[in-house]
Amino acid sequence: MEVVSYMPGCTLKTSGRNFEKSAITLFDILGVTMEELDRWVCCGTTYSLSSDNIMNQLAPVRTLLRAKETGRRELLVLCSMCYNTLRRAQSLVLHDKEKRDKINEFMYREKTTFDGDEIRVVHLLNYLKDSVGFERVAKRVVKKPSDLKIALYYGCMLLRPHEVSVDESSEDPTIMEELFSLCGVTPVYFPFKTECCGSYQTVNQRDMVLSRAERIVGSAAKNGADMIVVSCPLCCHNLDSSQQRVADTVRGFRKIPVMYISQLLALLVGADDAGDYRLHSVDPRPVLKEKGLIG
Amino acid sequence: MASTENRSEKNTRRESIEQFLYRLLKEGKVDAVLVPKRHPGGNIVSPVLISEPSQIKGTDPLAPVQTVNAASIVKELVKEPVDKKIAAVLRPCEVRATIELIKLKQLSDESLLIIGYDCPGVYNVKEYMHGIENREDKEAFTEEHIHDFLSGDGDLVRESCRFCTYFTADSADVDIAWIGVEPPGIIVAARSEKGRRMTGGMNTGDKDAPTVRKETIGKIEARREKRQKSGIDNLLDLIQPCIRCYNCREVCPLCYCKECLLEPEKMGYTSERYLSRAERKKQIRMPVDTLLYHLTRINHMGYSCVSCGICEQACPMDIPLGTILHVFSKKIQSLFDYVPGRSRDDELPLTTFREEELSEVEDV
Amino acid sequence: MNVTLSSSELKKEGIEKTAQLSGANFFSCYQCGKCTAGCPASEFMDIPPHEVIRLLQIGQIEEILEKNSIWICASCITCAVRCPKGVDLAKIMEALRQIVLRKNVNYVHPSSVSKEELRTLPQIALIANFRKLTG
Amino acid sequence: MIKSARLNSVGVFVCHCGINIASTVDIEEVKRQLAGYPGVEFVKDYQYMCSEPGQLLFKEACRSETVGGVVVASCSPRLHETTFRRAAAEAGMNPYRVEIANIREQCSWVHHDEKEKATIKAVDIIKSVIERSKRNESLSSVSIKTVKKVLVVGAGISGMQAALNIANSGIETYLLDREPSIGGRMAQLSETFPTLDCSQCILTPRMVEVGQNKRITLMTYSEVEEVSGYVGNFKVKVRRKAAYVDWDKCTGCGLCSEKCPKKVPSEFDRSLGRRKAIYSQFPQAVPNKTVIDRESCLYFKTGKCRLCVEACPLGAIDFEQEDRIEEIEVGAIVVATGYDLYEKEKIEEYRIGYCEDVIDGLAFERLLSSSGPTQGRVLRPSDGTVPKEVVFIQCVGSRDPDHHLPYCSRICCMYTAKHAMLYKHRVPDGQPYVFYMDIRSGGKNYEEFVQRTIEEERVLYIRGRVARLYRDGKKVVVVGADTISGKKIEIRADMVVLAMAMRPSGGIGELSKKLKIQVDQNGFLSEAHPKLRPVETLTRGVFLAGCAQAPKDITDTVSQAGAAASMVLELLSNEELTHSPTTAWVDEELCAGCGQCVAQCAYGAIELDTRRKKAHVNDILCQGCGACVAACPSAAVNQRNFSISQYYSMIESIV
Repeated sequence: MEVVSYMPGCTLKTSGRNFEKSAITLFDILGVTMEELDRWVCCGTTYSLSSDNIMNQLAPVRTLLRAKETGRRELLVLCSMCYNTLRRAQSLVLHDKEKRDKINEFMYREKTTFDGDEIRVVHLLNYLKDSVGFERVAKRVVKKPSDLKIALYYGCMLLRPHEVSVDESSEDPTIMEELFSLCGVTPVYFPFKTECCGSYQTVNQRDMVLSRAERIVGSAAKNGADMIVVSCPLCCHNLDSSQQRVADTVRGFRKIPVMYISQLLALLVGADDAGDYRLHSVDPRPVLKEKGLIG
Repeated sequence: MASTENRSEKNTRRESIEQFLYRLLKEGKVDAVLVPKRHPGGNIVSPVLISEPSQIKGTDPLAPVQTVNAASIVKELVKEPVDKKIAAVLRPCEVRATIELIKLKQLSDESLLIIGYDCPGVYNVKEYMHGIENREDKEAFTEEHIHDFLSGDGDLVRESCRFCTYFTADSADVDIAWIGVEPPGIIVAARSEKGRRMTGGMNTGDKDAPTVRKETIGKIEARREKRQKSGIDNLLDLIQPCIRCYNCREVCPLCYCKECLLEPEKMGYTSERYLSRAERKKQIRMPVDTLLYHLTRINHMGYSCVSCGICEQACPMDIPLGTILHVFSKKIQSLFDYVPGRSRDDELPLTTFREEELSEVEDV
Repeated sequence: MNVTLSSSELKKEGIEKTAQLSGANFFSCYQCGKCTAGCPASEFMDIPPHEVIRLLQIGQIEEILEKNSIWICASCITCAVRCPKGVDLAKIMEALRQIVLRKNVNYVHPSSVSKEELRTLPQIALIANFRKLTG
Repeated sequence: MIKSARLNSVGVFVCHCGINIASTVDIEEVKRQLAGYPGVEFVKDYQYMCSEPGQLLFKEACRSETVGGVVVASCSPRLHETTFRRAAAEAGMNPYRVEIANIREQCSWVHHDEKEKATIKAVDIIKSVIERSKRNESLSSVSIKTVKKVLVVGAGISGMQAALNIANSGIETYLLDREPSIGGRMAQLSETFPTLDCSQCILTPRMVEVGQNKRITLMTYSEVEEVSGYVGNFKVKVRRKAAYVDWDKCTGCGLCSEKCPKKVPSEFDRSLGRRKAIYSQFPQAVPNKTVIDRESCLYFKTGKCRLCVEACPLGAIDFEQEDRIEEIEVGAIVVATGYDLYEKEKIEEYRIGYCEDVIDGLAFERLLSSSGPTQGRVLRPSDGTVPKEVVFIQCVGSRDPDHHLPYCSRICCMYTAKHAMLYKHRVPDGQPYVFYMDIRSGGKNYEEFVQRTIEEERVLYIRGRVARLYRDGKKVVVVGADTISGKKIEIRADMVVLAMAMRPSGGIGELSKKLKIQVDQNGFLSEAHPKLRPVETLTRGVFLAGCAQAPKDITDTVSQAGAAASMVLELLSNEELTHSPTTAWVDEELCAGCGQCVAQCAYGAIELDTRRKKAHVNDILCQGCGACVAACPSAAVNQRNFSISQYYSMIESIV
């Protein structure tokens, strides 16, 4: 059994718990144990973009220190936002000596320092590709969904800035397409796969987020997708829970269920269910039943 | 070899090496071997060119003495292509100097097999003579020295050896490793295509295998690195005693000019010029331009200097030339990220240009 | 209203501060508008993204701060990834927000978020929102 | 003995340069201090040494029997060294015995507020040059016979123009191209801006003229394999690629192509049309010969077919043909290798929108061309319908230092305006849009052309870069912005034409190494001086023309090709080339053969004889830069009249 250190982040313990739960199921079937860090802290959700803000880097660096203490070189992350924040904090510490020293000085009570090169922050997709191997995932697939068409949505935080992109291309990524094609699911042409869902503006710019959802989900629907697959609890929220309100105002809007990468993968490799379906606004069960993924 | 088989109960590393060299010559892999050998008198050990296998007996590359940097001898031996195959058994600093000479096109290496070995360092010749003179068992002296090297890095070795971190011969064609190997064991490993071709079947494994070897090397390196100086603050004082005997130049394996630019004649010193200079400057120190001489030598040797320290041993005035050359060369070499003798494939710093090099002078 | 330009107007504190906080050289910008074209939020902004940079170039930071654009930006970094001149507009937007927020002026008041919203919104939405839009 | 004593004596002239020198340096004091200096025969001064009377004074002294050399203390040698050396030659003195001591730029100008010190420095400078002068040799110029033949690499409009100019002046010219036909990019174009002349119509007569010119030898379907030698005497090995057709027999009748069953996308038509595996590049090709594309040919792939063999009435097909290496000797080389377009696949944010209907500018030229795959009708490649909404995007890949190429490709503004206008002519009810950043229309009648496009043709110009393209059914959605109104713009286009950046054509890197010429940071060939030597390279005898040097339009290309031709003619107008004799030489006694000098030489002037272990300097190639002298640890390399002993004595005289 392989073991990998893992940091869930806050939302994966609450509204995004389907993400975590299905990932654990998936990894279990793949023969990998996700070992949650002992004392992880919230990543801060968004990476601070102002040059003098070191405070916001402390939280992710503390989590990276915890990861360092496990003695492993990798830290697995599922949530796109955690991935972005941790990965950029790690890169900042590695490349900016002045800030590194300041951060370590501030955390003098820690047993060790973080120098930036001890831990590699790895997103689920890259872990599956590089450590497990897509082929190995595909070999485990037991359910062959009849003609399931999915829209693979990357959003922002997996791709931008380019230095942290999970794919070689920030503009036209294909890593998810590669994975799901191998697993027997058909990705549809989806030109909005990298367009922002509106992110945290969901709190006070509801209209903007609704308009984003309309375009993104609308594009997926138009191109024949049965389902949208995401890697971020915030994208999931914005695209899923907005759909009813869009449908109320836009005639002919077709609702599509939104699921996490690991939810769909877990079903494909033989899990009985994909978590708590009450957490979905658009119930995925009719599609899943139709395609033979659940009984 | 009959003689070593007889005293199999107490074999030494020296004998293991001897055995390997004997086979090399006996089996016709090479036509001659250049290797340090103890002279009939029993004290001094210095390079000998051997073509008859039985003469291998008594060779002792591990003896802690270096009369010349043998690269100078290799340079002489194969200055033009020869049709005989010659194995040169060299200390790491000699291996590196040889490789520099190859890059400087000063020797043709087609028929040359460079055999390197882990070097325990050497004493100054005078100290060595003093130490060994009254010893009955000359071989035991070598063994004791190796013991010192492995444990405490025998403080009596020559200054350049005290801070040398290149005591393994990674860039040789074949290298003989013994650090971290239970005596009398040695590991013979080919490190180049030529090495593999010429010693096919004689290799006894890769020296990287025992972890104890890596650890021991690491410890010695760390100890020696600490002794390295980063600067010279009284160069003028240090050079004051120079009598311009040119010994340092003569023994340097890398000095390859046919005629030295620094000879007074080449520098255009005429009687008239000495006098007019003295007149203008009120007085001049004689011999003149010792500082210029040493600085020019550093300038010329700095790229390729392997810090063997042979110049310091040759200096009758005890000028710490080894340290001086080391400090300056290291700076020059680090500017170009160059380690002399590391590989035949590294290009000489002055013959290449990389966009990112010397960025500190860009704004000038 | 006419804008009167002078060297001191162009180098005033807010402009320098924006440059320093963002680490971006907004004078590299040649106003191609690719940021505006690709911005998912620009249609909700009072002034489009490239104009934010232009106003900085001509020293009119006050005008930017009066508009909603910097608060609409969702830090999706699409602009920075595409900019042909490597101007990181996402960082400039953050710097401008910081200039306001550090005066202890919140754009969003945590108390304005309803209980229902607090219950349904994912944590990352709330934390990110407060991080970006409160001091 | 008497002779050498004479040679060691020096006359000194001190120039006042009006007040330039004299107001700072005390000329009288200088004269006094130099008067007794060993070897100085006389010291004279004059207000302007470079003036007519100054020159007369100078010549008079050179004629005198008493001095072996002259030192002129004046301005930088860059200005008047040649003047004084020429004067000395006229007066019967070896010109290389004249030296300049720079007491203006290096003394009076930089020390005008420290007069006393400036005077001391002036004296020191002059003394040191006197020391050097005393040890100068009487050199004579190096000369070499030239081969009066020229190679032009690249047979586009640029190479053709240069070749015609040179050949028409009576000089044998080889015109080489890697394609089977001459004509280059211009042959692909439809009409040309700003006159809308048909490209083919103006180019074809030129091609015929080149083909029929007795002094031009065409070497098409060929590549430069190796270049050796030097100015006046280059030896070039040319690889004549196997066409698998005997060109001596082939008349270009085209029967073979008709019979050939294998169709592949045509490079000439930018894949919008197809060609056969045996093909002639285009109908007007010169020479009109066919070639077999080995990669596609069924016979080469399967060993079967041979339909072309049956079809050819002249028995010209020859599957056994192999590449040949031909060696030619030329005195000068013109490089006119042209351009390629940057690949559109590299623009990631447009990639999601790619379909057959997103094409680059050259492809659009083929659509517009009456000899193109659609006979000049603008039709969508995907379904052959007439596109009604067409978006043209400028600066794609250009002016994008962060992702692609930093420079302006210079011609896109104009050809995009032309594209939009021609489209409007072909499809009067269609709507063209142009996304642009700036309009650069700085040629004769260019701005008027653009204005006509906007005003009369009603092409809508939108100022902004396009952020991305995506496909939506049969449409391509163009997402851009209009920075003038501040609006985000979306256009559902039927067709999108990308004005891709220009870059030097493939293989230029290797060719530049073979020719020992430099490329700039963008891969274009470097000219010797951006203002004053725009068609020369730093390697003497190699000249540049056309887009290989930088993006440019046909007008500028033709002008530059003419300029390159005139430089070639100037070079070859002399029977012999002369060369400054202040070159490096190797003292074989001292040379240890380490080869460090070889690596230092930027001009490839030093060779190492590895057998003898001696370096040797080629006088003609040596530019006298001195890098080898500095590199040689043995002081075996010396430069004539810049010898190490001269330097020592110069230093000695002032320290």
